[in-house]
Amino acid sequence: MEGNIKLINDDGLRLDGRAFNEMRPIKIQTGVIEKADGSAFIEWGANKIIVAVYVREAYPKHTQNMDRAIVKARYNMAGFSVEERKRPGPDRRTMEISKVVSEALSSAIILEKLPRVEIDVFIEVLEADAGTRIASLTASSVAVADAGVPMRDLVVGCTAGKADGRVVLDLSKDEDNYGQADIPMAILPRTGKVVLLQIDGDVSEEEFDQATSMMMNAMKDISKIQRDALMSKYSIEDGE
Amino acid sequence: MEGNIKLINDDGLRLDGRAFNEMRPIKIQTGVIEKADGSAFIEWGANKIIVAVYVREAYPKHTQNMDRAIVKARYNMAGFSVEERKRPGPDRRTMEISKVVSEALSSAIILEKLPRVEIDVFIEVLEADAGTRIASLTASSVAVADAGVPMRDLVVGCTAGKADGRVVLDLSKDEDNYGQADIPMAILPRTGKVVLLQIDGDVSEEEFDQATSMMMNAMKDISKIQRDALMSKYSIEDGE
Amino acid sequence: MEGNIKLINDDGLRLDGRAFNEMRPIKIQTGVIEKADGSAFIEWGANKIIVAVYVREAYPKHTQNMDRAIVKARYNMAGFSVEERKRPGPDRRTMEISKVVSEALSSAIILEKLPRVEIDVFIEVLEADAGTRIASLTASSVAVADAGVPMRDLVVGCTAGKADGRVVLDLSKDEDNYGQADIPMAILPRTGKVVLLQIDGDVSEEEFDQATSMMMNAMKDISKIQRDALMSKYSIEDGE
Amino acid sequence: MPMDSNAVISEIKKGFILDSIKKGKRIDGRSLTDFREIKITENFIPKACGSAMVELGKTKVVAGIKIEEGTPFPDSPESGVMALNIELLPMAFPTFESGPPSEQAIEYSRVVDRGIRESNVIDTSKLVIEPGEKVWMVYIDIDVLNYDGNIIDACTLAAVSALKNAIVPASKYGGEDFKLPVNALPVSVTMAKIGDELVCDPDLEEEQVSNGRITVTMAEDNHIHAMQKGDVGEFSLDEIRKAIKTSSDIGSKIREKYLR
Amino acid sequence: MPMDSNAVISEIKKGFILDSIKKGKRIDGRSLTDFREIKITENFIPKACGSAMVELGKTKVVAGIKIEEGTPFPDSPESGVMALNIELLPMAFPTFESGPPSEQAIEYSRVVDRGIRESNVIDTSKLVIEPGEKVWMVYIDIDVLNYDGNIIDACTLAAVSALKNAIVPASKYGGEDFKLPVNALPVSVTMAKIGDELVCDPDLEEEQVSNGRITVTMAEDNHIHAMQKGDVGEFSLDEIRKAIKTSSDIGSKIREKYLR
Amino acid sequence: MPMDSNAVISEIKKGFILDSIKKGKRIDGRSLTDFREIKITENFIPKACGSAMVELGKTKVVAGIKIEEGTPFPDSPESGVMALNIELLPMAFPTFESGPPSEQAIEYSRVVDRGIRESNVIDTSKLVIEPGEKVWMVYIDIDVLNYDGNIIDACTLAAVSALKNAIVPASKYGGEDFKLPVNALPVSVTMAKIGDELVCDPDLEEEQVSNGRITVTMAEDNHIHAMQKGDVGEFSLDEIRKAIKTSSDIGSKIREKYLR
Repeated sequence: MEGNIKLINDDGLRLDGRAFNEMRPIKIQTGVIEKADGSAFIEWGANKIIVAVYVREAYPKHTQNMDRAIVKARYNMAGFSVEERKRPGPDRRTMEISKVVSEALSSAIILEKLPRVEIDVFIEVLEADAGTRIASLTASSVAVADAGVPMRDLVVGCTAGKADGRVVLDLSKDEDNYGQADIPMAILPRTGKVVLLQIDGDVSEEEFDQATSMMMNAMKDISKIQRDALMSKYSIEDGE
Repeated sequence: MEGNIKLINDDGLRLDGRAFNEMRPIKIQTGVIEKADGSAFIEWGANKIIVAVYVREAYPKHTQNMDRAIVKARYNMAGFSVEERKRPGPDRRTMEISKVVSEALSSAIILEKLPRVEIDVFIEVLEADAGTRIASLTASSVAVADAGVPMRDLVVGCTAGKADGRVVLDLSKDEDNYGQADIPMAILPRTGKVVLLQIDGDVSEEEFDQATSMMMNAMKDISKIQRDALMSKYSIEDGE
Repeated sequence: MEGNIKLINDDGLRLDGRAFNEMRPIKIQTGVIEKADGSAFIEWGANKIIVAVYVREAYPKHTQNMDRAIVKARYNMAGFSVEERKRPGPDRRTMEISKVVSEALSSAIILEKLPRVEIDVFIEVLEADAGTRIASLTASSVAVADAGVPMRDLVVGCTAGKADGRVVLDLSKDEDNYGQADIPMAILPRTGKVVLLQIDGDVSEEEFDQATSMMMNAMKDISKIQRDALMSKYSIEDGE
Repeated sequence: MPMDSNAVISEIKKGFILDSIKKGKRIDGRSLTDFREIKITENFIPKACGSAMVELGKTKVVAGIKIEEGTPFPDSPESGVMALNIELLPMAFPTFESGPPSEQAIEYSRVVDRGIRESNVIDTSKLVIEPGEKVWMVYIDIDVLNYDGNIIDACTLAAVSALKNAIVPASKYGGEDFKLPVNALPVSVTMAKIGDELVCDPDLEEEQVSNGRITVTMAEDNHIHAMQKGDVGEFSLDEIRKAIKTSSDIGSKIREKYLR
Repeated sequence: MPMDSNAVISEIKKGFILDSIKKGKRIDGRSLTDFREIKITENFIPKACGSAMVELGKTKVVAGIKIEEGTPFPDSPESGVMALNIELLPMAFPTFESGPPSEQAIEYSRVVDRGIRESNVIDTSKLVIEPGEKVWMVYIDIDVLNYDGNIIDACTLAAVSALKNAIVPASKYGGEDFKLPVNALPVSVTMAKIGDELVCDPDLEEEQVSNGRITVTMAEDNHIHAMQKGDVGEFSLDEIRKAIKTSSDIGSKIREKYLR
Repeated sequence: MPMDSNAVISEIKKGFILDSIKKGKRIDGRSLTDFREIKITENFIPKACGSAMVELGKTKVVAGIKIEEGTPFPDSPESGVMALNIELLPMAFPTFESGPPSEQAIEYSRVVDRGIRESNVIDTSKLVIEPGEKVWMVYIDIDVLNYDGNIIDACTLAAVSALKNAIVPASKYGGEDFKLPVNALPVSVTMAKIGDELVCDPDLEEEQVSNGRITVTMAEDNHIHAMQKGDVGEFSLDEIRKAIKTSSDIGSKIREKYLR
């Protein structure tokens, strides 16, 4: 996670010209997969990710609790989505992402309203440019809502990290490769509760506080983009 | 599909001495696998292929139509069957062949007479020498009949192709490797309807017509070899 | 199975100082895996193997006989257990061992007393130093008894082999690598009946007799170590 | 909820489709040889070496190309490598599953691959860096995002469009980037046999009521480079000849309109 | 008999655990930040290059290290390789299955891996034998033998303990053996959220009644090198800050007591 | 319809088989040590380097050999490689399944492999082309086409017969073809324990009523090179000694009659 590439110039700007607390542009569109119950397409910087949701009867397994819905997110990368062609099929990284995204969504969906139901969330990363797990989760949340699944809130996520030793928002690919830390986080915006959080790298307590307050701020904007994408389609449940 | 090997000599004969419209010798034998419900062994030139058929109760799957039989052909190559030792297990080529063979057989079997039945057709290529998919299908059809499965007709197949730019019947290995096209085809001989047809290479409309009329002719002979092999065992259903 | 390493010195002693008919030290301990129904830990020379047994309702399969218990041993090696790091998952050798161990245990367990029951025997080789299959079986038998499964007898095993052309007891790693034969054997000590026996190498009839009589002798001691480990926990059924 | 893409649809709907086609018209208003609306978005994935999204009615696929250095196959040391793979993503249809490719996905991949390979779209002999040692590997991956019938034609269009705009990233390895040379523009035309008619570019419902599928892929030379009879069903030789003519006619039009 | 490690335990037991924790005490007598008894047996597998068995209460894991020569990754030719893998053995719990690792096993592996990798326990730049050609590959395999909760902390402890006593077997390749240089002693502290409290080192029953797990891994610098929120559940930012402090406090004590 | 190859056959049939054997005769008229009719067709697969079809009663197997250039294992640089694999084809028996080899297929493969390997049929030290770099790889693949009991003996016979007629295709690599040197002719004799008797070459029904199987493989030296007790069941030491003697007697006869 270290390198000799200078990530922040003398004017304090990043390689792509952004300020330390500036996000890349985000666009979200719903209803993009006709066969699915819900879907969303997100462009976040150069990331392009499509998510489709199917709500179906759960196939019972002896170990499973059937009195609430099961959420299964599957994060997958297209062969052409990354620098070096990716072979098809899951790997350890994609399996971990599938797990944390499933858990974050489960924290937002009112599972007990959907007994014996399985919510399949298929995530396809078409173009990857740092921050795909958070972009995927942010879009998944919209796609789940688009499918009419009752939710306590829309999960919204963001990433911070360290570049040239400085805390910055929404890491670029270079910052991800050559920076000193990566901090993806997702919350339920109505309560501010954290449903996804990972760190890897080198982060002091102070840096953690800086990063989270930057992200909390940014997530307000992202949250608005989500809601605009859903427009009238989504009405928050009076839950919890 | 091109090379600098001369496939047809100045007398118009092919490398193995055959005329352009001459088949390799074909022999078919039934009842070769005692445990199976039906079986056949075909020698077609140097190809040696054995087929066994099991007729059994279908295991229901929620997406499957149970009011008619399901046909599952599995084409497999022995490790020693080809020039370079083949690792066990299916690959993309063998899976495609399994599919087109299954579909061709399904077109001949009176599926609706066998509700809740699965017809497993196991094909083992012991020695491969060009044209194995058609030889397999031709033998499979006999093995299915040998198992007493009701059929509208016996599927019969043949291959044509191009060698040194000329349409020839029943490609040899060299012609397959260095020729310009490969055209496997199979029909139901009573109606002349085509149930398998693939082309790869470079074929004009005229060449296609030449190839099919050559094959139609040859299939009459192959059909007779099939029927002789079955002898009294097989009686055509008054179907269709 | 041949090499130019001298395995027996001029005093007739082996590389590790043992006499030709001398065993390595053996220790067995039960009740080591709290979650399991039964378990055992065996140290046999430098071998370290842990076995856990789960007794559970058998999941019916159409081909299976449900009027008696099914025994499924799974022999697995930790990545760090052998000289060169082993990749996780079964291979052909471990699958064969799982089969012969399952069969040997099945010969000792009173299967008909446990209809519709599956006895899963999980064997993890933590450190391997020649003779792991026999050490595994010897420990498995104790673990099965520790789980309260009714047995006709405790299976006990031993290995003999040939080093520098001479029959020796309880092969060491070097003797296994550079010797001329490997003879693992296991019996039910009350009747002396053999339930596991394999040979590979070069063994004359006389050598076979020497090897078996040496092993029969040694197994009396190993049997005692097994019984001591179980102490009062295990009471032999009045069976057969 | 789960519905099989091969399942038979309701008898009423089926009758409606068949009756309509008997009268020479399809229920969405198309003639028997009409394709649905085609929309091609080239360079949809800028970070790939070449790419295109193709929408064929509601069927939606994305092709992306990666070109990397690799070693040639031992039996063709003077030839680059082309590999094409179609993923029927589980998102594309309720019954599509995760995991290794189904027989269906493999058949589609191989038919599309043959159409491109046998038309010599890519001249692999020009993709050699060091004979026997280093060649360019051209990976064509196609994601099927939404399945509403006729995957083969959508994928052939997407692959050819992506190849047309592909750049060989030689600068990554110390050389100079160059446009991937493209020698032919094959178009596949797939027809379903419904009743006694052949209909071009069947949508999902048409596929479900059809008795057999036939694909004919031709390039500018109007020669057949790939043909595939697929699914359970049978065709007369006359029907096949008609399919070849239709492919020649309709394919030329598609080539002119969408690939030039 | 089979019981899911994620299953909800009986409502009575659950109530008992919750009530007790509300009063600041756990049913086994521990305070909210107490770890269970820790027992580390270093060099448990003498034939491995390094090893340790760790017992954390009844949770029992064995870490073993193999160090072998290998080729570096093309994109980091001047760096040795470290790979860490946790096996949730089927013997460890009734519902654990044989076969490829579950999502759970993979998540645990990756969290433990990150804690060690990002603390720079091993300086991989010192594990190069011949740049671009030959490097040392450090394989850390961890067997979970008995599962009674908090696998992550047990495995981090086991991995670090095993690394501490690891020898690079250079003599096997003609060199001289040397101790693997270890630069940091990271400790992970995992907490479960139970009711409104965070409890350290949850055992299995506590995991079953918890609403979310959080792991913070710190080294001597008291910086966060890995953090992971796991399982379904949510944390406030205040809770997370508290978790960081707890990790810093408790982790330091564990490091002093068990790793020095 | 599906019937397990391990299934117990009808009690009446079973009683009949047992009674007959008690009287020293088998229901197909054989004595206890008789093999069924053996038919060996050498060179059955002319394009393989060596091959043989073996029929042992109704049991039918085909062995084929491929010999290719390859790299030796790092730990035996001066030794060619031999690999033997038995496929229990799904066509051979109603309950045999497609897919990776079963435990049964693997056990059979390994027993046959050991009999051949430990008899030094092939002297792998003579299969070195360039020490440490290039050696001959001898792949022995055996297809079981019809399963009517005693696969091990049928496969050992087929493998040895195929090796006997195998040619090393050195001309393909610029050398001169030569006959694969064969140093020994091992024969395996498998016996089933039925009641208190050992019967040679059990057919499927006999396998189904047996309590244990024992295989003894010997070469011309009358030494044991492979032995395997298989299946659930137990043998006294006396029975095993008797099995060794039987293998020595019967095996020699088979060798003389079928392998010379």
